[in-house]
Amino acid sequence: MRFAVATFPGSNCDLDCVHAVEDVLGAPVSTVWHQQTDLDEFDAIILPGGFSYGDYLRTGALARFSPVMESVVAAAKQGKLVIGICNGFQILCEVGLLPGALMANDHLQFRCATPELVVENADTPFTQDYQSGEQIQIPIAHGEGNYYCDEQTLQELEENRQILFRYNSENPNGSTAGIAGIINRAGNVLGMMPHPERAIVDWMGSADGAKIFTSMLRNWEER
Amino acid sequence: MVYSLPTEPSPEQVREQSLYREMGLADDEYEQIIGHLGRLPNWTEVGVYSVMWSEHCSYKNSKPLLRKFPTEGPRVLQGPGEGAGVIDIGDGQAVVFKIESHNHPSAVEPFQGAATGVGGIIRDVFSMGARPVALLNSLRFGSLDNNRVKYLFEHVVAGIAHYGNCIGIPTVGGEVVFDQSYEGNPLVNAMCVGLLSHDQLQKGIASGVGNLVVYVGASTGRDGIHGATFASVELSEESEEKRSAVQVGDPFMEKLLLEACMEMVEQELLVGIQDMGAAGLTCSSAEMAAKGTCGMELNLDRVPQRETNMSPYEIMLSESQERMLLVIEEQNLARIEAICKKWGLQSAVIGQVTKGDRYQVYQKGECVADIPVMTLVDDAPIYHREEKIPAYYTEMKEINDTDQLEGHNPESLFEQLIQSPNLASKRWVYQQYDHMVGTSTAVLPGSDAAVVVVRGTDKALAMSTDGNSRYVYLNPEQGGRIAVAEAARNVVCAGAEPLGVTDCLNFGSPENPDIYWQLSKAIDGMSAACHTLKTPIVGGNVSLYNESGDQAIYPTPVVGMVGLIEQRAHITTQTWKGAGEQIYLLGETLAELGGSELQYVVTGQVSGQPPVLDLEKEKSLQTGLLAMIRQGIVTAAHDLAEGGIALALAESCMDSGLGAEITLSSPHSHVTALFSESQSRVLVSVKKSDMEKLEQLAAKYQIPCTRIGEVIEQEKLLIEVNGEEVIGRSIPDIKQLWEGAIPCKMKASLTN
Amino acid sequence: MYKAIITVTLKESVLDPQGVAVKGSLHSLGFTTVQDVRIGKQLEVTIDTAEREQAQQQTEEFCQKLLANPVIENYRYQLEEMN
Amino acid sequence: MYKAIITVTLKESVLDPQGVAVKGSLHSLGFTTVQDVRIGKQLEVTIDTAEREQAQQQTEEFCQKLLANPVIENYRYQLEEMN
Ligand SMILES: Nc1ncnc2c1ncn2[C@@H]1O[C@H](COP(=O)(O)OP(=O)(O)O)[C@@H](O)[C@H]1O
Ligand SMILES: [Mg+2]
Repeated sequence: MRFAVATFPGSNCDLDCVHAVEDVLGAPVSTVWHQQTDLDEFDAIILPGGFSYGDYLRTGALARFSPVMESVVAAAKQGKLVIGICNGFQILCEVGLLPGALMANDHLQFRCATPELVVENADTPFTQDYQSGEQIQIPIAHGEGNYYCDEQTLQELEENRQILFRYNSENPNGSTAGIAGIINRAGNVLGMMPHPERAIVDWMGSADGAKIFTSMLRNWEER
Repeated sequence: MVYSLPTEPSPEQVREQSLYREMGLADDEYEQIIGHLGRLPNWTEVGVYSVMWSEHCSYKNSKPLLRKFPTEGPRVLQGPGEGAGVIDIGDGQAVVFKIESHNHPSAVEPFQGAATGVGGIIRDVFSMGARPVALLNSLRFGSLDNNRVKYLFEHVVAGIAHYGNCIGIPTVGGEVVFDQSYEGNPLVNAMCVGLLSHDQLQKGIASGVGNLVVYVGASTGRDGIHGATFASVELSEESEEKRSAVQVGDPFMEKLLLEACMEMVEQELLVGIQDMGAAGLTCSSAEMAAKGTCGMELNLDRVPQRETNMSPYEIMLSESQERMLLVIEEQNLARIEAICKKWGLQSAVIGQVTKGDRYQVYQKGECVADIPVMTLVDDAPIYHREEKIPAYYTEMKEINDTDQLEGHNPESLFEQLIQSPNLASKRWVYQQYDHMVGTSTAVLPGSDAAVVVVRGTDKALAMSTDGNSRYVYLNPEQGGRIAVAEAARNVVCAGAEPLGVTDCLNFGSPENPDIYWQLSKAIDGMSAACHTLKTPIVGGNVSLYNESGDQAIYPTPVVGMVGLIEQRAHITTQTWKGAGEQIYLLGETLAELGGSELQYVVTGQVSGQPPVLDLEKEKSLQTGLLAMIRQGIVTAAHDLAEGGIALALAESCMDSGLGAEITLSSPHSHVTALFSESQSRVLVSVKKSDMEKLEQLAAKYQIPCTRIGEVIEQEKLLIEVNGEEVIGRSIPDIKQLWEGAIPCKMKASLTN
Repeated sequence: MYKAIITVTLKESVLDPQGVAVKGSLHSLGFTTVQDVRIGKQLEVTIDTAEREQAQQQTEEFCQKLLANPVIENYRYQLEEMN
Repeated sequence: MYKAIITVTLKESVLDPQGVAVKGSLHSLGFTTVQDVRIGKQLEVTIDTAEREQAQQQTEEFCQKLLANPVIENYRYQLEEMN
């Protein structure tokens, strides 16, 4: 399984994601410059965290027009696995692969911490190595992770079990329904504010993020 | 003859009306310039000299004192003088680090002032060819009961967070202190740590006649003109007028600049590289030429400009951020341009290296400055200021009023201390910093020192910033020693061998003999400690004139220490690991409450003498502790600092989910036993089975070593002194007070 | 040459935490008559065209495409001729 | 009741990195006629007072005290009577 990690100007978790794929899966992974348009050789695409285009105007708003995004949209349509982490999640919402929007944290501060999450749905390509209801710890680091969508969208997300992760006790950003990560209707595009690549070995404080990567690999192998 | 713009004061007017004074030049300095040039300088030239001879660039007031610092050691690859110091960590790798102040800009525009301070120090590190891996800071504010202070604190922290988070370098540690003396003059010091392989070490040097001078990065605007001199004057109503001295930072641009420069370094395309920081284009180009003892010619028409009709003076002195100056061989130009293009950066060839010693600047075909380059750097004036023992020092020394601290209920003192903003949890601060980006942070903020692993090796770096200015005020020499010793101790507690120091000397006006004495003595103390602990000073920064009204800040040397952890298995934190583990105190508790946090909290003052630091004892403590850690027997180690043993014990409990049961026996009072701030002390915990080993090692290194209790399952802190129970509190309760103190203060109103 | 002055605001239905915070600060500074604060962005975009029509059309287009996110924001603008 | 519509912008000589980035994006989206973009904040503050005088005085005061930092920003405002 070949992974691509897109690098936008201002991405800063791209190498962290590369290292996570290498360290957890030992799978081939390369960074892809935002101007590259050919993603055919890859089976999965990671949109990493950071501040693409400085987060100017709105988070993700400028990056979504990068040439690589057309190919990401196409890859998603083909059913390839796409995961957007933090800034990547924001880009996926802006480009319309995921519903809703990410707004400034309700307390208006940047927040770096390791909250507890609940895995709400373990029947997806990204979570199949977890148990539904499992409590896990994955760090967050964002100023704009306050997920917003209207009532109807929320209802759809709930009904279709598209909410994969919720903040467990304390909501660190004011996110609607405590949402930390959602998946698209088709089940192959995940956006999440927490950073699984920051929780892959014990010395990091938690290794709970590794199963996202192992789930993706197992899902691909079983296809 | 050099050209003068008709819109600017003529050379004669500059002289007749003493206009050079507005730029911070003294009369005799101006006369020296005339001597160097053999004619009257024009407006631009006066500007160039004024920034090059400012304290910030020339250290004219501090140089004679700075020479006292030990700067050499077997591992030092680059000492003071370049963008940052460089120390070998083995395997062909080196650590690069530097601290710098941004006090004055932060006082008037806290968010951008602090943000651009971070941006500047990052450029200093990557201009050495190193990849920045961590940021730290050291902050000082007035009392949080003041609304203006709250505003400054909130915005400084947000500004630091903004820059570091956006560029993607983790902010892993630092310190914040609140004290009345900083009310009108907050301190914002930022430190950056980077890694490089030896063969990638770059220097800020121009050489090779005909080589090109290339400008990369953001356009030049009229912002920040005279920032370097601004940094060296007292804050007054007048600085309100120098408003444009504050710039807006663009961390996004700096990220692009960083990545582009890293590519240039990897491809070995550079002869020299230097950040355009304080004094902008002037300082970077003149210093590079002076270092290479060559001339330089600059054409200002080619400098990318954000505003129209900028004068040579404005272009030369602008401190617009996120700019780099390169010297390259012409054959590499195309590759440099390609890299810039990839990263969306503009670049421009703005000049070349010339034979001889002239620093010549052209605009629109006219020569607008023509200066012998060495006079800008080597001939900067140096002042040996007068020093005098201040009256307050002699008075304070005699006062011994720590008796007033006795007789209070120890538990209520403990409760007060734990909520003092100086000792309370700084989570409110560091949770705003991305301290994990880069996935290398092994010890997060909240322990004695932060630890960042070195990917691809089993090594890690420990780092800390420290400085207690009350101690320095009461006794600059002791205070200077303590600053270095504490920083080193913090790093040792994390399992590291201290490697070296970068320091930031934040003081008042050196023209005041009392203050010059403080500076001189503090440097003596720091030097002695660096000498004994074998931690050379490889870089630093001086920030003088930190005064408001006629009130100077406490003398505040800040020490940034970096240490090397040989194996990740040695990484140690302050948190208890398991019930039943035995708690030891290494070191000795004396009756030392002068300048303590307890004294300040109870009396609102500091007086007397600070703790005494015996360097030999400190050295054996650190060597012994490191040996214990390397033998794998230490499960937790925590430095004793402000608040004494009581606070240290509480901190080790906080995140452990465990408690501690402690029995102290002391020849002193309860209050002294609990809150004395005696130096050279560390708490450690070991498994029962390792007690003997620990005691043997302590004996071997001649460290006083007392078993004082054990870690318990119950989340309680129970302390008995001489058979009397003095503290008995539940950890969740005290944790709530400890973590709530700063957020609670910050809820109330803010105003700029 | 035209200047488009564009205001992007959060939709009424979306909570504006920044507005709430500023209101809180104003109250504690003693401005208790302040009833409500809403915070938006203002963009001044200079467009090099002689035709109002074209300026208008472009402004409309880039507001929709880029400057506002319709999930949470509204926009309005005004065109000024410059000389 | 009055509404103060306040615009806070960066001073002319101060870099507006956000504006620069947005301009870049507009260009790459094909809006090459865009010459300049500057981005500021717009605040709508509702003030419960019947007197224009008072509304004006308060607005002036809290702009200076809280909403803008004169070191790098300018502000301007407009008052509208509400019913
Ligand atoms: N400004 C800051 N930035 C980042 N971390 C901070 C800051 N201030 C304090 N911290 C973190 O909080 C912890 C406690 O700080 P402090 O009380 O100064 O410790 P110590 O007395 O051991 O030096 C440290 O880990 C420190 O890195
Ligand atoms: Mg300490």
